[in-house]
Amino acid sequence: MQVEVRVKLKEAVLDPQGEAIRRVLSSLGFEEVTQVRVGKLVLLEVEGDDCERVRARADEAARELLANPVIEDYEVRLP
Amino acid sequence: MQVEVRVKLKEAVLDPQGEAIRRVLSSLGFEEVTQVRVGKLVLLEVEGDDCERVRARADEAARELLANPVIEDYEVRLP
Amino acid sequence: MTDGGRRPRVAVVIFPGSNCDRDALAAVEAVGGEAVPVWHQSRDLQRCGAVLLPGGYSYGNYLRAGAMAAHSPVMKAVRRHADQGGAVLGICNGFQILLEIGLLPGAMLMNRSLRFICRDVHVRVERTDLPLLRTLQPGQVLRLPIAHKEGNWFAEPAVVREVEQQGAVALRYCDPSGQVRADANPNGSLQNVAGLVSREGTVLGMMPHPERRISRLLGGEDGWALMRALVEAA
Amino acid sequence: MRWDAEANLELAREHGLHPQEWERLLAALGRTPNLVELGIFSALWSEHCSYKSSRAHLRKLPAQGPRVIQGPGENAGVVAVGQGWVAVFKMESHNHPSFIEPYQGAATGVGGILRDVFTMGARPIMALDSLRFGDPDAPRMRYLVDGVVRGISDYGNCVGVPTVGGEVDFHPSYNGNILVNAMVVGVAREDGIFYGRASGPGNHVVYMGSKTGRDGIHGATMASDAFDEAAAAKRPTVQVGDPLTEKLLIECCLELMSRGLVVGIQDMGAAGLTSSSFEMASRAGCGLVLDLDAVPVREHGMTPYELMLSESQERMLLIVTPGNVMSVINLCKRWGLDATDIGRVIGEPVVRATFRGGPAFELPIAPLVDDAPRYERPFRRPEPAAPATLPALRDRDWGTELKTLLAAPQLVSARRIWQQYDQSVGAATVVGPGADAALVLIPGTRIGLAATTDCNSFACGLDPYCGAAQAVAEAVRNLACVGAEPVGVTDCLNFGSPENPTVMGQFVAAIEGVAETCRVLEIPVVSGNVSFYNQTSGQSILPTPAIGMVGVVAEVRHVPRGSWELGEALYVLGPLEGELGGSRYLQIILGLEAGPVPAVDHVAERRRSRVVAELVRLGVVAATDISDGGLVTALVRMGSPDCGADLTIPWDSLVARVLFGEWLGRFLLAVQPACEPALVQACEGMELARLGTVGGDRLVVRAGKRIVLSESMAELCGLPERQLEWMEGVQG
Ligand SMILES: Nc1ncnc2c1ncn2[C@@H]1O[C@H](COP(=O)(O)OP(=O)(O)O)[C@@H](O)[C@H]1O
Ligand SMILES: [Mg+2]
Repeated sequence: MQVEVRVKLKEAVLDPQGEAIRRVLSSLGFEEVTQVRVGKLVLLEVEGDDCERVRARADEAARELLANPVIEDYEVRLP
Repeated sequence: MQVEVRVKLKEAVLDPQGEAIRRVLSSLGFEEVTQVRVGKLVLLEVEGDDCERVRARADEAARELLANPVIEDYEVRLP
Repeated sequence: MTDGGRRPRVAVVIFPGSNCDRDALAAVEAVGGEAVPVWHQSRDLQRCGAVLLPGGYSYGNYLRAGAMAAHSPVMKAVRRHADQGGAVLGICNGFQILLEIGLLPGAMLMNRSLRFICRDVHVRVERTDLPLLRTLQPGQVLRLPIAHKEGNWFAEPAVVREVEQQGAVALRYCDPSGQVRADANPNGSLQNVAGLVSREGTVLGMMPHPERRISRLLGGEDGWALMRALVEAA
Repeated sequence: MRWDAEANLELAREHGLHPQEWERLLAALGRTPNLVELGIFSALWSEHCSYKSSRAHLRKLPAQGPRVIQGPGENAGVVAVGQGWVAVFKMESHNHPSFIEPYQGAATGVGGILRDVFTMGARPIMALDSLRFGDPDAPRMRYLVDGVVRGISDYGNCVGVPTVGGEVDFHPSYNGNILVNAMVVGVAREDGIFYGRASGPGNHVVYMGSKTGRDGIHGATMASDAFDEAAAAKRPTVQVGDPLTEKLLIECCLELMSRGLVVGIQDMGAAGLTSSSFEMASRAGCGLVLDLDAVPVREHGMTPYELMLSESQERMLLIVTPGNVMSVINLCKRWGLDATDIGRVIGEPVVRATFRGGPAFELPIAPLVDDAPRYERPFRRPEPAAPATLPALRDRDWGTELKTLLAAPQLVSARRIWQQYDQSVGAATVVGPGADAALVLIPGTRIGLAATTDCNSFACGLDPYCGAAQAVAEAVRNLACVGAEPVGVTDCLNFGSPENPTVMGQFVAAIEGVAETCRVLEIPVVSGNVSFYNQTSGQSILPTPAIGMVGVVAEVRHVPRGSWELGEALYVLGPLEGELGGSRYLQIILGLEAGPVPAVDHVAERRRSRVVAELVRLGVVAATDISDGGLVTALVRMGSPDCGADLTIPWDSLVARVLFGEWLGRFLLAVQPACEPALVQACEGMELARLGTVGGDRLVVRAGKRIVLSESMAELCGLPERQLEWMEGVQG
C-alpha cells in the first residue's frame, strides 16, 4: 500500500528556499503568488493491508526519522 | 487560496535519497517498507478565487520553474 | 585518563559517507592523541576517553544532514558516553548529528544563500572555562574554514534564550577583530552561532573545521588548541 | 521489436552506423547480428568509444618519458612523482548531458572521472573543472551555469575530494553547447597500480555497486519490447548520480585492491557493461561468459539490450579469483554495497552471454575493439587569423578601458563558483582555487602535487595550432607560480563535427600544437579525451583543447603566495611589451577577432618557468603569469582592495602593449626589497624589468613622468566579482 508522509517546516521557521522561489516566480510575472513554502513528500510503499496498522507504523517512522520535530511537522496520509 | 504542487521524480529515475532512507528504515526494523521515493511539496499561497484560473497559473509555474521536466513529473492540487 | 604514559585514546566515528574521518584521525595523532577509528556499526567505543564525530556526508546527508547517522548503532554508545560525562566533539556533520540526537539544542536549516559555502571565517571563543575549550583564551578569534550547506542554526525563541542564559554558545561568527556582526555571519545562523557546548562543557558541536588547520603549510594552526583540548579531555 | 530480432541496414542506420560500417560488421561477424549485438557494435564503434576519427592524430602526442608508468590506453595515465609515489590523472568531458540537465550532467561527469582514477588503485586527492558557457544573457544560460556548479558542488563535496581549481569562460559559440570538463588527480604507491584487464581463465566476473536501470540508453527507440512502449516513453535520457554510493565505492575498491582481492577492475562508464566487459577482455587477450539474469536490476523486465547498454552510474566490474569471491562479496557488504557474481573469464576471445536459459549473444572481441573502424577524415588546415589593423593606440583612456576589461565575462572572478566547492577536505590543500595553480600534499608527505587546467579558446579559434601550444605554455607557467615542475599532461579536446573538414583541420592543428610544445618541453601526454560533435544547428563551438597539467614540488617548505605585500618591489620577467594579437584587449575593447597569436618560444618559456618555480619554492617571490588581459589584470589579481602599487614604465614604451599585451611567456613578480639581489642574480641573462613598488590604495602607472593610469584598487578588484553576483541571490 502506498503511504504518503508530508513533512513541512513549522510555521515559525523561516523557509529561505520557499522565499527564493516566490521571488523568482514574481520576477517571472507570477505576482499573485504571495507565499511559497517547500516541504517534502515521502512516499512509502508498505507491505500489509491493515490500514490502521500501516498508518501507525508510518507515523512511527515519521516521528523517528522522517521529520525533525524541532523544525518540522508531518502528516501521514493513506490512499 | 492555497495550492499544492506535488513534484515527484519520474518513475524510472533513480532516487538515491529514497533508497538510502529505505535502507535505514529497514535497519530500524521497518522491514515492511519496500520502497521509498522522495518528492517535493510546494505550497503556494495564490491571490484570486477563480479556481480554474489559479489552477492554470499554478500549472504554468510548475512547468516553468517548480519541476524539472527532464526528470520530474508534477501535479497541481487545489483545496 | 592517560594511563602509564600511553597517549589518550580518541574514537573517530566513521559513518558511510563520512569524509573528514581521515583528516580527523591524522589531526588527533598530530596533537598527541591516539586516534581510534570506530565503525558506525560498532556498539562500543573501544576504551576511548573521548569521541570525535567527523565531518562529511553521513548517508549522503540525504533526508536531513545527520538524520540517518543519528540512528546508527554506535550513537547509542556515544550517547551513553556523553551521559556519563565523556567528551564528545562534533565537527560540521558531526555537529548536525549531535543536534539530531538532541545532545545539543536546535536544528540546522539550509544556509541562507541556499548554497554550499567553503571559505575561511572568523569565530570568537565565548567560553574557556569548560573542558573542551580550556586550551583557548577568552575572546580569542580563530580563523577556520567552513564547508557546509546546512549550517544555519535555528531554535525556537525560548530555546535561544535558554541557550544564551546558560552560556551554551561556544563560538560565534565574527569579523577579524572579534566583533560579532550580521555581515560576519556566513549562513544566517541565529545569534551568529558557530558552535554550541553542553552545560558541563563535555559535548561540543561546531561548524568550522579545526582538524584542517593544524599546520602552517595548510592555512594555519588555529585549529590546534581545539583538537588538543579534545585529546586532553580523553 | 524484440531484443533478439534480426538486425538490418535500417536498424543499423538508426543506431548511427553508416552503410559501409554495416557491411564491415557483417563481414567481421560472418552472419547477421541480432538487435543486442547491433547495439553493442554501435556503442563500441561510436566515436566516443572507438576514437575512430581522432586516433590517427592522437598518435602524434608524445606519450613517453622517464616518469611515465602508464600512458594513454588505460582508464587514466600514471607518472612517477618521487619516493615511490605515482600520480594518476585524467580529464573527461560531459558536455551534452550537462546541456540537457546541467545538475545531473555535471554531477555524473565528476563521478565518471573519479571512477577512472580510483579504478587504477589511486586515491583521488583533487578535482578541477574546466567550464565553457555561452553569452551570460543567452536563454537558459544562468540556469546552466547554476546547475552545473551545483552539480559539481553536491557531488564532489559529498565524495570528499577537494575541488581546487579549474577555469570558466564565456563565448556565444557555446550558447547551444556548453562544455563541462572535469579532471581528477589521484595518488598511489608505484606497486599498487591496478589495470582494467580480465585475465586468468576461470576467474570470476563480479558486478559491484548500484543496480542497473534503464538510464541513458541511447539506441533506437524500437530497441525496447514492443508491448512496453509506455515504458519507453518514460525512460530517462539522463543519468542520476548517487555520490554516497560513489564514496562507498571509492573506499571499498581501494580496500579490495590493497588487500589484493582483485585481478582486474574497471568502472562501467559510457556504454556501461558493454564497454567494460569488451575492453577488459581485449586488454587481457581473453574472453568472458556473462549470465545476464544475474545482473542486479532496478526495474522489471529489462532486456539484454538494456542490460548491456544501460549507463546507470556508480557501477564497477571486477575480475576475482575463485577463492576470493566470497571475501570480495563480504567486504562489499560491510561497505553497504551489493556485489554479484555474473560470469567467468575464458580463454577464447569472445564475449558470450546467456539470458533466461538461452543464448543472448556471442561476439568476437577483436572486431569490436582493436579492429573498430578508423577514419582518416579529410581536413583543411586552418589559415591563422590575419594580423589586425590596429587603430593608433595612443593617449587613450586606459583607466576606463581597464575597467571595461575587468567587467567583461571573460575576466570574471570564479570565486562565487569555487566557494561552492569544498576546497580543503582531505586537509592537504596548500594552495586552492584563486591562484595560478593548485597545490596539494600527498597525504602524510611533504611532496606537493600541483595541477592546473588551461585553454584560451578565443585564441584557439584564431589560430588552433598556436592557441593550443600557448595553452600548454600557460599551464607550465601556472605550475611555476606555485613552484612546481611539470610531469605530465591530460587533455580534453572539445571540437565540432569531425566530418566537417574545417573542424577536422582545427583538430589536427590543435593536436600538433600540443604535441610539438609537449615534445620540446618534455612533458608526456599520458591520458585524455576527445569530445566531437559540439555543435548546434551547424554552428560549431570554438576549438577548445583544454589542457590539464600536473606538476611536482619535491618538498613543500613554503606556502606559495598569490598576492603581494606592502613595500615589495614589482618586476616583469620576460619582455615588458606583450603582443596584442588574439588578446582580450583586442577582443573586448576593440571588438577585433584578430591575430596573430604568437608561437611559443620554447627556450624562453622553459628558462623563465624554471627560475620562477625555483624562486617560489625558496619563498623569494610571489608570482603570477601574465595571460588573459595582460599585465594590468595580473596586477589586479596580485593586489587587494586596500593595497595598490605605483609603477613606472619607460616613457617611450607602447603603453597598450605593456598594459594589455599578452603571450610571450611573461611573469609578474613581487619581492621583498631584501630579496631583490637574489632575484636579479637568479634572472641573470633574462629580460627583467623593475616597475615599482607596492603601496597606497590605488593602481598608478606612469610612463616616464606622465601618469597614464590611476584607479582605486578597491574599485578594480570589485569588478571581476560583479559578473556572477546573481549567484549570491538565492533561487529554487
Ligand atoms: N570552474 C572553476 N572551478 C574551480 N576553480 C576555478 C574555476 N574557474 C576558475 N577557477 C580558479 O580561479 C582562478 C583564476 O582562473 P584563471 O583566470 O583561469 O587562472 P589562470 O589564468 O591563472 O589559469 C584559478 O585559481 C582557478 O583555479
Ligand atoms: Mg587560465
